[in-house]
Amino acid sequence: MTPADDKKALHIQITQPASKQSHFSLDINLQLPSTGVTALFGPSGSGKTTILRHIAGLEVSNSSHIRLDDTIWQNSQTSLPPHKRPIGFVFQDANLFEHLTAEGNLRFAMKRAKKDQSVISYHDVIRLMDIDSILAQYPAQLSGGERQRVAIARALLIQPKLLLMDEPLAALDETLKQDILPYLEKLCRRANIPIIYVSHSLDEVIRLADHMVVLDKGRVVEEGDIHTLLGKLGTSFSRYQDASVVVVGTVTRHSPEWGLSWLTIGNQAIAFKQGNEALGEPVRLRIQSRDVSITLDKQDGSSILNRLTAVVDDIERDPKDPSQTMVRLMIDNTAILAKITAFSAHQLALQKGQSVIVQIKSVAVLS
Amino acid sequence: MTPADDKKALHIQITQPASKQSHFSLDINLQLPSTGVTALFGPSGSGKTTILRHIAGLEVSNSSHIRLDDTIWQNSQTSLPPHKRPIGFVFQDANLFEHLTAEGNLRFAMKRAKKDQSVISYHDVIRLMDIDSILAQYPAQLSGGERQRVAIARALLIQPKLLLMDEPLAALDETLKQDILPYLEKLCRRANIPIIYVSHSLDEVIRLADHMVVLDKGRVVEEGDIHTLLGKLGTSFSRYQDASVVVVGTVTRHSPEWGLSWLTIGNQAIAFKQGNEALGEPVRLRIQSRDVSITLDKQDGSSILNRLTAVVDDIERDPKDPSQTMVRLMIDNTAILAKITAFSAHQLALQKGQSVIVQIKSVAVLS
Amino acid sequence: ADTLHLAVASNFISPIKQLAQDYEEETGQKIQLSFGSSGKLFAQIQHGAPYDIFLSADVAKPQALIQSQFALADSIVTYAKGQLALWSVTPLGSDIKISLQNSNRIAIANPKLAPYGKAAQESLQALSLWNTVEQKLVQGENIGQTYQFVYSQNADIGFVAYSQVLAGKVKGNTIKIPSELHSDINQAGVILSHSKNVELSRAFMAFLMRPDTQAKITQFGYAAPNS
Amino acid sequence: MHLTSEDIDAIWLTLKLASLVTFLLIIISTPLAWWLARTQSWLKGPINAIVAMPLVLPPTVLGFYLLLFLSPQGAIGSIMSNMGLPPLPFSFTGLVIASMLYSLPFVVQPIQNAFLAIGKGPLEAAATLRSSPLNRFFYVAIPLARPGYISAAILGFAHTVGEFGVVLMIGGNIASETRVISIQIYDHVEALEYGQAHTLSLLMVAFAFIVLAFLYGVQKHQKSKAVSGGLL
Amino acid sequence: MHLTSEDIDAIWLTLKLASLVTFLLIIISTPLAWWLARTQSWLKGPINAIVAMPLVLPPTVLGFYLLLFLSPQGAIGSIMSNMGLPPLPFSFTGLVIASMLYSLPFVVQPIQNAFLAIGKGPLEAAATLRSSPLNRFFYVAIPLARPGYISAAILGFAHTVGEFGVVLMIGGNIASETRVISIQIYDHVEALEYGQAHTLSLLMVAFAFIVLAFLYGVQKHQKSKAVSGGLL
Ligand SMILES: Nc1ncnc2c1ncn2[C@@H]1O[C@H](COP(=O)(O)OP(=O)(O)OP(=O)(O)O)[C@@H](O)[C@H]1O
Ligand SMILES: Nc1ncnc2c1ncn2[C@@H]1O[C@H](COP(=O)(O)OP(=O)(O)OP(=O)(O)O)[C@@H](O)[C@H]1O
Ligand code: MOO
Ligand SMILES: [Mg+2]
Ligand SMILES: [Mg+2]
Repeated sequence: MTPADDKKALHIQITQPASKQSHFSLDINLQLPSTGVTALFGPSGSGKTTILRHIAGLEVSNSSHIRLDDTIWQNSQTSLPPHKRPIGFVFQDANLFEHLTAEGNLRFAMKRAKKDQSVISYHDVIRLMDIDSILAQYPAQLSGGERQRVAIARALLIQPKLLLMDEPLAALDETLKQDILPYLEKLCRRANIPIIYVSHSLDEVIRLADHMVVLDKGRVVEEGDIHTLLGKLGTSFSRYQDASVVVVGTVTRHSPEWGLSWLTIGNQAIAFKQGNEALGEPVRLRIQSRDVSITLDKQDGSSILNRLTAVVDDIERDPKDPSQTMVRLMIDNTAILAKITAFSAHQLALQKGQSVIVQIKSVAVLS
Repeated sequence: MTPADDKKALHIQITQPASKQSHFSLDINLQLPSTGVTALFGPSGSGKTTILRHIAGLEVSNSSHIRLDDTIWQNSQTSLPPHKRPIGFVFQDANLFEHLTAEGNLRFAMKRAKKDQSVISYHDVIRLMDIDSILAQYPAQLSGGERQRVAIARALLIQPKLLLMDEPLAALDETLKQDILPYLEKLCRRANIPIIYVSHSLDEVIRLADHMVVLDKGRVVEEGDIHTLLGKLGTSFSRYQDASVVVVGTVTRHSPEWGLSWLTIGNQAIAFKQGNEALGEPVRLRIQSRDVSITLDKQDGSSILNRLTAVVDDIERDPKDPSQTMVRLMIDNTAILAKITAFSAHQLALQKGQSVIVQIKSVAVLS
Repeated sequence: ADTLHLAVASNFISPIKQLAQDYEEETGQKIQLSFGSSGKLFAQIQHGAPYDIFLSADVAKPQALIQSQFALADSIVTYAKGQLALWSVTPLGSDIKISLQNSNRIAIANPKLAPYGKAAQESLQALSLWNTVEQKLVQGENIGQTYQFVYSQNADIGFVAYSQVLAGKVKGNTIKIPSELHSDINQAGVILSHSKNVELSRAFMAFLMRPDTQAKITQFGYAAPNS
Repeated sequence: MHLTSEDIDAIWLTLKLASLVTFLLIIISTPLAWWLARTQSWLKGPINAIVAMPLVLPPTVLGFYLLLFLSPQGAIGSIMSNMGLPPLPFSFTGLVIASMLYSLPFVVQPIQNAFLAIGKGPLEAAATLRSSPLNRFFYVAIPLARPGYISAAILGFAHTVGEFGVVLMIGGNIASETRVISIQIYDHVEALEYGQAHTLSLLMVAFAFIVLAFLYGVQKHQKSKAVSGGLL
Repeated sequence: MHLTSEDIDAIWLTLKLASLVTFLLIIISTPLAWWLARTQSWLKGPINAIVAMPLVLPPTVLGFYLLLFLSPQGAIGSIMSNMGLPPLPFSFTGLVIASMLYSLPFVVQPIQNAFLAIGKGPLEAAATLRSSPLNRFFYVAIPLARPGYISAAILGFAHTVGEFGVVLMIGGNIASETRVISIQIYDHVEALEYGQAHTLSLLMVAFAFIVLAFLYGVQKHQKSKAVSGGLL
């Protein structure tokens, strides 16, 4: 048991030894922020679902210690039963009530939600999940994705104080994901509901998460703030195809004609697809390392809008794929990763401290 | 019923009217190649699972007509029962036998496989799916991804002549996907087992599929060869973030030092990450539109290796996202899509027939 | 030798077991016994039950069998005459009336089904008690159940067969009911028409009616048939 | 068809008895079946066996032992009479209790199996939706166990209607109080009043058929939701 | 404890009867329960009700009607005797048939519910794995219905052991042929041989307890695979 330095946090320490029924053991100790989204990331069988079950109280081990803010959910003396934990749980396999229609499943949650903290409205959720037309159907009559959407809606309508989501979007198509993800994020930020989000998709994780935990075989491999973690070379997932960084700043310019906005870093600007952000509002952008290229001098006549001056901070050839090199570049104090071929890095003779131009092909708005 | 011009093909014509139980109706008529991978792509609830169920004989409508090569599986007179159709089915929800261990589930399939056509070996499958350590566990003791892997192994071990896969990799992490996908593809090509593959991930689809069917609300929206379909502007999915083309050619140069190979189109070459392909062997590359940028003249000193001369063939501003423009470019006879901002297209004053330089940041090898 | 198969009314179980054993020792003839209520045995006989002899608890059923030619008309005998007794596990006065009036629950056999029940009803009517005690009556389907009601003390008093009192371990207190208070509880036996052992059956019937056998029967608590 | 007033009394009594017993048994069996379906205790096997035990004794014999236990001198009866309670034998209440004892396993078993078949998924989902153990028991477990409840009601009701030996023994065949229809039919058969027996039997079978067909109708309706047409 | 040779005969006979009846009932009930669980036919309700029908008649009365039908003069018996078959009443075979009729619903119902609980998923998976309808019935449906089979065996066995009225009527209480232990105990009680009755009853209860506890043990073992420890 570690001392709780921060009262406003989710503290999760779980020890589950291997048993004769299972060779799987879990041993983690996490101090998670009590706002924003924490991603649980890791290979199949690494214990992600098991951790969520412990947090929900569906699995109990009395050598564990789980605490949200100043309420103890689990320690060696007490164990708050699951129905007293103010959580919403989206199960990996939907887990709808087969005896109730989709609507019945939602009403089940609404009837039991704490009325005084209703921040999530029925109609919003129905509209967002696009489940209006299937409300009368029983779970057995729904498609995989429809079931999953009802399950998400149900978990939201219980008006949780902590949302646990086990690969909630795995069965959904891109378009739906792109509708749901930003909403989820905004909702939870607005209502101050922290989310613990299990996903296999780094893309989703990066889009959504502030904090990230990488698991392997029941142990924490990496953990930390997503900005830091993503910008760090050599962590287990900077080698993923999707290695990315998140850039935070304020909107400084709009161009409604071209559907673009600009964010300023130091004295340079990055263009991105215009969202709902007003001038002066904060915005988070995701820049994938694969979208970043490097040139030695500023070249005009290119379709790449974003061409910024940066300094090479670090260079690492990927030990697993030696054709690739990851370069960290600093624009003022903001780190950006560029994934380029090792051959290019050699041709350009990149060196630490060298000043170069980064070309950023595409930028995604996170919030 | 359309006449069957090609005896070596999978002909699927399904008519399922809306009923009082379900407002969903299905009406499709497809002539699919009897080799390679056909992707079924479409939003949640569009009928993908229902189609697979009809092909497997789990759903029967006697106004349907289903034929593989010269064997009729379903028409108004006959209906081959599911167990006589030489298929393997990976269900969306794994659907393992709860009373058997993982190994028992596999043995169930092996016992019933046609012995004379064993092309898939037990040990290969176990190794590939990485399920050796969980063979003794019951399905209730497996994680979501583990269940899905056992289900894939089971469907392979029945030694099918047609493999139906309903989002088989949705529950798996990237690393596993990247191990499994190429194997699946090679296996089925080698054994000449056609696959019908349902997926939400365009990435997976492009990597794996030769042929593609896009569904919406029980109707076919787009259908065809993946090369053609991906290069076509204005199809429903060229607007997806992942819109891509596939380029086919032979390997003309290797650079083991940098882990790169080159493919020649006309008199130009594209560099890509070196695979197992020998010189002179055919190779398929996937080029995502988001990885392609356009410059007016050839610029040196860039980390972007691939800079080829091309001619602008077509330009379309995305009607759903007016900040984006899709440009089709021809390198000799090969079409390439570039997704750039509308602002850049305007700045560069791109015109049909104009000669430009395409910069391709990154290239994925498909096979 | 062929086995002789007897269907015997339940109330006669104890005596017949003894008598059958005696007979087997005496003649070497094997005897098989089946028990049941007279009504059941009657229905079974009508539907081909493989019995040679039927020893009923009443006279009506053997007669009915003769009428419908399931039994040999010349074979009917009254092999025993029941002795009705008022019995209680707890102390009992000598006066029937007072004892009955002081009790809370009185067990009798179902008058419709069991001859002992009919006799009990007649006795109560003869004593002009029927109307006063009717509310206190509990009925056993047969005389065996009636005995159990009293034995378990759920009924404090009951009309049972005197033979039961003698056979039972718990003797309790008994008042024999004078036979004038009710019609005779005659138990008749017949040889069944389809019997393949009519001669052996006649021999057994003869044994049953032999004075020494009859004497044994009275020792079990039955009245002598012609007393 | 002509029925004596005794027959009609017996019919009403039977209906009352069977409905009451079925109702009470379902109430009692629910927590018992739940416990048996969920517990890991070693007591589970023995208790399960004990529930089924009354079955293996012939009904009249079981009735006999009940008489011994429940009599004012008996183990249970003496306690009851010390508490000032009226004796159970030869009363309708006694009949209800005896019938419950005898039909218990037929009601417990189907409910228990239905609870087992639910699995932990739906209950866990309910737990994460602020549903307390009792709440999820009533709103999730019981609705999902519906086919089991219907089976239980059918078997419990039918068995109580036909039940006979125990009733005969503990009831004492008192008109309008403990003389149920099964005893009435039995009496007719024993008294060789076969015509009357046929009439009553037919009536009983017809009536039971209607009740059971109704119960199955409910069950059928429920199933059509879960299992779709399919080929299997 | 001392048992007469008649008692021992009766014990063996009972064991033989109950095992045989349970075994045969499970075999017969399997296709019947399967059909009832899967069919959409309107016949389903009525047939379900008919299966339960023997329950609502008092056992002796049921026995009486069986006697009527099966006797050489009866509807079924006359056909049988025309075919040269021996009459069923008063024979062990007749006893087996009567007991099966009477215990049928207790065996059909749990199996039927277990089949219902399987759902279509596993059967569809098996169908796509080249498993024919018969094959998937044996290798998927039956193994998954195991808790139902165990319940069925328990109820069927216990009920046949204790069954009495039907047996007495149709069997005729013939030593070594139809005099099962329940009749033997009844005879002891009627003959006021209460000591003997107690001994036999105790023996029977103890024996049944062991058999049932064994059956439940099997069931318990099975469950621990499906339902993990959890809090629910
Ligand atoms: N048994 C059923 N009864 C009624 N409607 C059904 C049934 N099964 C599916 N449907 C409906 O049919 C439509 C198609 O379902 P299907 O499962 O084929 O979708 P899908 O394309 O596989 O979707 P997903 O990607 O979400 O799995 C859905 O709208 C669904 O609600
Ligand atoms: N009931 C159980 N009994 C025994 N082992 C179990 C049980 N449940 C899970 N496990 C094991 O625990 C490990 C972790 O499982 P968990 O479900 O937490 O993985 P996961 O990270 O959610 O994986 P996935 O991404 O595949 O869903 C797995 O190896 C699994 O086999
Ligand atoms: O002798 Mo009986 O058993 O009352 O008919
Ligand atoms: Mg999981
Ligand atoms: Mg689907």
